[in-house]
Amino acid sequence: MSRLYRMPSLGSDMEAGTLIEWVRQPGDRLAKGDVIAVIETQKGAIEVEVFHDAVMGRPLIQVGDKVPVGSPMAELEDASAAPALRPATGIPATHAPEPGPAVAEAGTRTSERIADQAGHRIGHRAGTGTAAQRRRASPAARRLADARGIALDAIEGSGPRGAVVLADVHAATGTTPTTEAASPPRGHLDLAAMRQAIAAAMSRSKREIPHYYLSHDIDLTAATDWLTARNAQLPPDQRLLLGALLIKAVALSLDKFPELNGFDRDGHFEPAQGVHIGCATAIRGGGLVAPALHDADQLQLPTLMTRLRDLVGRVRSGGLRASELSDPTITVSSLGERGVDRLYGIIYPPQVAIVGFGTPALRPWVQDGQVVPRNIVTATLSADHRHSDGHRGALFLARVGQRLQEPDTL
Amino acid sequence: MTRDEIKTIALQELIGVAADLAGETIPGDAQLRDEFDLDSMDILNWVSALHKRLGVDIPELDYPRLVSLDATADYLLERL
Amino acid sequence: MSAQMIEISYREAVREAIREALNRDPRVFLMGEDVGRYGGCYAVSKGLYDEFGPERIRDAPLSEAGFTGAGIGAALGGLRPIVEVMTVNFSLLALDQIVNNAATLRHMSGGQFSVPLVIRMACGAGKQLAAQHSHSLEGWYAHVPGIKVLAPATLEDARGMLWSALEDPDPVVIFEHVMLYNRSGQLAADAGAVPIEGAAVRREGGDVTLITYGGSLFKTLEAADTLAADGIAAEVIDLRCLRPLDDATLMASVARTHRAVIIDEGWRSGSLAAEISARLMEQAFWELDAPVGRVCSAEVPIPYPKHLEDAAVPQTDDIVAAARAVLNR
Amino acid sequence: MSIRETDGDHSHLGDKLHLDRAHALHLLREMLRIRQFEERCAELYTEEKIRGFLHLYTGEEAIAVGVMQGLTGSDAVVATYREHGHAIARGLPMTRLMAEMYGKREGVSRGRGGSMHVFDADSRFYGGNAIVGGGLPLAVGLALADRLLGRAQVTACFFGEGAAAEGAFHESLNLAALWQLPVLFVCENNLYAMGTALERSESETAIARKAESYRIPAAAVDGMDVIAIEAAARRALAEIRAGGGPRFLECRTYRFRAHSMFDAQLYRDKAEVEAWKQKGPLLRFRQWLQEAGMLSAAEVEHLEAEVAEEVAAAVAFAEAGQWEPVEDLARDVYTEQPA
Repeated sequence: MSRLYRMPSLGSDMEAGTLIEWVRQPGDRLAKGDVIAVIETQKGAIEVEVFHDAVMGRPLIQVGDKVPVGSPMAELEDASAAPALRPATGIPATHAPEPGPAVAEAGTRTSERIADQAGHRIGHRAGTGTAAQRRRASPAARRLADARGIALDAIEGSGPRGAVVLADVHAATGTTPTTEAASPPRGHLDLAAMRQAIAAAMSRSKREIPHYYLSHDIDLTAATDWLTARNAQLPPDQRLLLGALLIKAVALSLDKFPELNGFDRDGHFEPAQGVHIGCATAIRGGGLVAPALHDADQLQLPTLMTRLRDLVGRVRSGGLRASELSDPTITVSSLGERGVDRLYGIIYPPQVAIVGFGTPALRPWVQDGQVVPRNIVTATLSADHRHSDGHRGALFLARVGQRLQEPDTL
Repeated sequence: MTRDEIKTIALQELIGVAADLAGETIPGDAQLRDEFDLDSMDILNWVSALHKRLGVDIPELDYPRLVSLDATADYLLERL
Repeated sequence: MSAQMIEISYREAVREAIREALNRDPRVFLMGEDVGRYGGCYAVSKGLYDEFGPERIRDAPLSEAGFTGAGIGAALGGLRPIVEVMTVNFSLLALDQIVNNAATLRHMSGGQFSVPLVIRMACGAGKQLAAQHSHSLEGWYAHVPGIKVLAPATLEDARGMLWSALEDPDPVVIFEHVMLYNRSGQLAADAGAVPIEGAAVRREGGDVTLITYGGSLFKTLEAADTLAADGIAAEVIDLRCLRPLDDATLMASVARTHRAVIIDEGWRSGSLAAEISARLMEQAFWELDAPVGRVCSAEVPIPYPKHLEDAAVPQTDDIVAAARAVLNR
Repeated sequence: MSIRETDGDHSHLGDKLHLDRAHALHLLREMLRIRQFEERCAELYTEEKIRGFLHLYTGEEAIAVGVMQGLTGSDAVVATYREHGHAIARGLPMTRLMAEMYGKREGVSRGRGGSMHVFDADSRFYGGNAIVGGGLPLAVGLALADRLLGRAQVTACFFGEGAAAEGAFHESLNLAALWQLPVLFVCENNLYAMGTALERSESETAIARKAESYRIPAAAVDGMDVIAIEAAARRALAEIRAGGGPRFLECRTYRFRAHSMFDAQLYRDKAEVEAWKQKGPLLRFRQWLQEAGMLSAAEVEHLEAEVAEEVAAAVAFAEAGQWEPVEDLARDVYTEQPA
């Protein structure tokens, strides 16, 4: 039995990808989650993984080929069928007797088959809400948006019944109809395309999402003291960054505020099934990506830190994975030690909230009636007022603050 | 190991953790955080790499001393 | 182009083309109802009878099938006939000969016989000739492989297409819109043959492509003027040749403008406009920024009263409105 | 200008037609070639070698053979969809004709036309026209070209009596007469337009009289008598060549087989068919030759064997033929222009 490995969709704005490298070769055994290939998208080179145990079969496209999402890229043999069992002479499948359904699925794992019958796919992280309605857009607008790496969802349509037309894409990218985007160099981030993608997404967000903004000062003294003491005992590669604590505190606090963790689907809220924190990561020279740190609420701090380092490293080197780009359920943006007091983020659609952390600094703080210098960070929340209210948002920020008072419980 | 050798290693490891700086000319006195946009993650990765390469432990409290390649070379020379 | 220009009407341009052909090639003759002594229903051949005599300006009885078929036979026999059918509606009486014989003979005979025949006919509404003299059935002819279909709209094409059509080894049907005959303008004194393939961009513009032919060309150019006053730059394409269609010119234009409106005096259902629209979908879908628009005739027999006739066929205002619609402005 | 009736008495031929033995045998052979070719076609049709519509000329062979005797190589022929006989009598090779029946590339029309659309430029054979009456205007035009180009050629145009109901018939006769064109109109009146008997479709069943109304000299001939037809055709052709304008022959005949292969013949009695078969052109002419001492039974047998051989060779040729490549489907829709 062979299946087809198809060009994965890494986001609603991705329509095609270019194969840069086959990481695995025909005959290689692949475990679920193994990277099989690297593909080029407008967001850079991305490692794509398999979602089932399998044996790499015949490649169907070549390095350099650009194919639409859903196009077959390679055959995958079922992992349970050892390669040795395959006929050595390679009898074409079409000459074999037509297998009945039961035989045809014999190699498929039972759990997967049941899941398929139930209409679900294992490993598919998206929620169970109804599929988003296809965005109305002219063919020309679709093509240009694809070339410019912009999600149609991120563009306000001025055409009939809100359809996105060419002019909207040009407006979103700040280009004129006569300038054509040069195709991005392979294997590298196309910063221009990313700039346009950010512009488009943020423009749409500001147009469509009624943001509300909350700000809350949090005393980080306990957390930084705990961190300093802990890191002092550890070699550099085991040390934690404050950012890891902040992410964990946010992730843990979301359990009581599910309305902040999920997606807007045509005005309806769809709660996420897990907490996948989009970690806003700046790219030197400009640009920003917020890949997902999966199941951040479930990770122990050392693991979370390791994952975070890995993630940031791959942002910089252009090796993000498919699921990391498409999966964030909420974004955390931390300016670190070289920023400003506070930042108010813009929600990344279709998410409904973004948490911001300014630069921690010693500030005067009243404690037990005394003004004392404490290490203070200003946390902010920008959230979608269609799906949550300020009161709930305030409670959420307060909870994040409380979590950070007990760093050893994070 | 001379200061220049140490400085070369520091640069190599910096490029190792921030590959996107590979094409840059980084003067010895350049302020790495401000001029080359190194953040805390980069510093941590760099410190880890230097630790591995040179066996020098760099406590967190000393991170502020690693402001430039020259300063880092001086610091490491002290610690070796 | 020569600096020497002459003032000439479309009718005179066609007549000059026939005269030139008769002078250049002894195999050429004109045949049709009242083309001789009467001078042609639309006076196109006026004077030619006296000049060339009854053998070469041959009056035919009211036998469209007979004389059109005879034209085919004469072409098979080595002549270069120009058959004039008074209006496209009458050509239906000769449709069997055109479709079953002229269009098929070459292919059906395995390439043995060509039919170098030119059939000219008047078409179109505007002269209050009502429901049996006013139609635009060019699209029907353009449906048929084996014939070529031309629609000269300009003086240059009226003057130049005929000779090229006569040189063509295959049957060519030329449609002359009745509202064009009286149009006058400047034409080079030495104007001659023009190619009978390819569309022409009659006006350049980047906002919307207006595709038309024949009698609707000048309405469309007027519409483009109106649009220009509102800052909309319309490109106007004159198809000239309805079969084969010049896909390349259409697609190249739409690739620039991303919007198209087709103006066709034929009825909308199953029209040439429908064919062009389908080709735009097939070949330029990803260039389109709006649905293709069409301005066609109302699906009624063309009525006699002026106001109803005007309402039935595409007018400049309709074209302007359709262009605005695809521009969402 | 009257309609000349002829009968089976050939004595009148003496001064008009020199009927030597060789020519008589030629006429017999030509009719036999048509008959055997078509009988084989009927068989091949049942074997699905030949498809589409197959209209057989069986019983009417004398007309094509008789008329063709008067034509020269530069004259033109326009025929109908029941045209195998005309093609054979006009001299088209039986091999390529059979290949056309098969739809093979070696066919006279490259296999494009099949049974109904036989064309041959070399012999000026302009179809093979399957629209009843549709060929008549073509014949008028061909003759017009000859007239205008000053060529002393004639166009022979064959059609059935069913065509007389078509407008194109009347338009064409009128034009030919009006312009005095060199056309020989040959009406093969086999009494049935498909399944409609003549008296059920025409108010005037004497077709030749319709021609006369257009002031075209016309004659009605026994269509089962090859000698009578040849004589009438030669006479008419001579008048045409002399500049007398068009002539019209109505040949009264009968088809022995169905209209096409798929025809239950509900419209006529078997007895009627049998009666006509007794007057069949081959049968009568052979009997006449034998009675006149011009032909022995052995010679008939020999002749039939020779023709059978030719038909077998034609079938072999068609069988061995190639299908036109699909890539050539659109070839010759238009004339290929030199690049």
